[in-house]
Amino acid sequence: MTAVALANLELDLDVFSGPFDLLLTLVLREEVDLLELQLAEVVLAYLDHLEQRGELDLETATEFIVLVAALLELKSRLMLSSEEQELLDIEPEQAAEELLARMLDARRFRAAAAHLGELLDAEHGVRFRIAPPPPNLRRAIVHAADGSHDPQVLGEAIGRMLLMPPAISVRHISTLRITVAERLSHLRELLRRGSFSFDEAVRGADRMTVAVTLFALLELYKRGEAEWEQQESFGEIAIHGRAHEAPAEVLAG
Amino acid sequence: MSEQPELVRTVEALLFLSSDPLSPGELADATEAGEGAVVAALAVLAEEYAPGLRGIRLRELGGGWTLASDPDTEDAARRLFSRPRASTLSPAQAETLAIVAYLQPISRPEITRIRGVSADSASATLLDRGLIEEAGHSQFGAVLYRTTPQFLKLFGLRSLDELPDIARWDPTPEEQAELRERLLRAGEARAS
Amino acid sequence: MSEQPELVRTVEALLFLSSDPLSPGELADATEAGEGAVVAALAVLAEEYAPGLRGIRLRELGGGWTLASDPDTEDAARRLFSRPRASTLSPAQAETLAIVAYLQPISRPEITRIRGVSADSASATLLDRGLIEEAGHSQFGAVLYRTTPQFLKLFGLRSLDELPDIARWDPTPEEQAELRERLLRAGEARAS
Repeated sequence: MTAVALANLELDLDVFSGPFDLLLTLVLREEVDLLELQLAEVVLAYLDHLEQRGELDLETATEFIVLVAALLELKSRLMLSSEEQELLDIEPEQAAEELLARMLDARRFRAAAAHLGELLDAEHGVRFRIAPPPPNLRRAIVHAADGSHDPQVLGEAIGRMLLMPPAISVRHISTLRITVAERLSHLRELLRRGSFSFDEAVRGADRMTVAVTLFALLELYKRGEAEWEQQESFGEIAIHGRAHEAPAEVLAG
Repeated sequence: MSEQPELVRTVEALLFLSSDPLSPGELADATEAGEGAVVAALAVLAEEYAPGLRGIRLRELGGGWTLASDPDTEDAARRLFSRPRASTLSPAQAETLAIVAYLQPISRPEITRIRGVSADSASATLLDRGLIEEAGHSQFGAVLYRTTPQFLKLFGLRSLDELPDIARWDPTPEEQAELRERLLRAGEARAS
Repeated sequence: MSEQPELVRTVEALLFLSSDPLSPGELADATEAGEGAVVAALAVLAEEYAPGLRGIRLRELGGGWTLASDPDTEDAARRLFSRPRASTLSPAQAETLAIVAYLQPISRPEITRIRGVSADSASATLLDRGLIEEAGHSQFGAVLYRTTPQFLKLFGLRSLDELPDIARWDPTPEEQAELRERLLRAGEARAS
């Protein structure tokens, strides 16, 4: 599983230093723990690398995005505890199979693309004649075409377009027991006491509550009731009230 | 047949590719050979493509040389060109044409809404082929389309009343709403 | 050169006139001859237009037969016609084309999922160049794509069957098994 085009991307991370393709190999061999690897750092290093080179190689960029997306997906699944995985119906085997399939697909079609490129190159210099039919034949074309189309195709086309797409099934999404309104009033309560961190706001909460709380926080930000800052990726999120106005009391009701 | 010298082969290829007659001067420039050598090559080809030998002839026309099909083959050529072509309309073109045929006059934005994807290239082709034409503007300034008399001829229809009844292909015939409204609804559901 | 039988001459003329490859069936209809006789005539012409003999070649491409220039004459053709024959494909276009060629009919969201990045601009270019075309809609309403006869023609393929088995580019079963096992062990270590 080497990524030839990315071999030049040198990384210097907390848990690893060396070329990107080596990192990939080590992750797959479990010699580097995917959970300890900060993928944001890898992306930043790649952006630096791009800036230094001063050009965007689309092929390499595509490859990089596919690989990082696959790693990100695998990592996010690794981060779930096993009972929560049951909830989402994702097995580790499934995650591994999916990553493998994704990587094999990307590799397969890149090779197939190269093959098509070779085929096209082999045809270099082959030209075909593009000429209108001689004048004495042109009339024949238009004349004989009368009635040559079947009106049924129009009816079929309309039938195709009348078809409503099937409704998207939402059965697999578990019912929300936590409401945004609940979490909004919780956050407003905390804000009244001053600044706090996101971790404090969700201490001891389950994953769904964490997600809904984050959503409620976005809502507060949108309404101008709160601001937040994060010094570094994965760092603490500090939340402050807006000093210049105090609409919280009004809107809380 | 025996192998021809390179210049003869190159001149033959150029005459084959060009839809217009080529002068010895043009051929000499392209082949980077002398005009005398090109004239000699043309003489070799003139013998090869002499009338009656093959299906293609070499002809001198207005100071240039051109390959043309032998007149004896004209009947077959006419049958070839007049055959109803198998894949005349792409699915995108058929859909766009069907929308115009059943809902005319109709604006391009509406066609796009029904199809869920842009119909620009399909409607350009249909305009080009004389199957649809512009029919003024909607109250919002969008160009309206309708089908042409040529459309009726090509589809063997005496009038638009003869368009096939779509009930046969209707997936939900119990729906009561107007055709236009139903198509717009389905298109928007697909696009979302 | 000696005089050719009438059917051979007529087939040669039709191949010369048609810009698309012609199948033996189409040639038989136009010439009003049997398909067997047409195939025999094509064999005579294939010998006449064998590689290396002349500036034109007879090729079997995209399900039919067509005349094409010999690549040796390309330099002269480029000097004569300012337009280059066909530009190459960008990596994104080649990848999108490969996915469509192997998985057709396939929708754009599926192509995007496989590539990991949007295929919108690449597929628009391929549509524009006539290498892929729309092929109806998926059950979810997404436009499906397939390759065109033009694709086969430009890539020198008689049919899609000539594309090598995609499995040819897979790692060996041993490599794959080892990779799978590593990934599994990593997953299980997390889950326990």
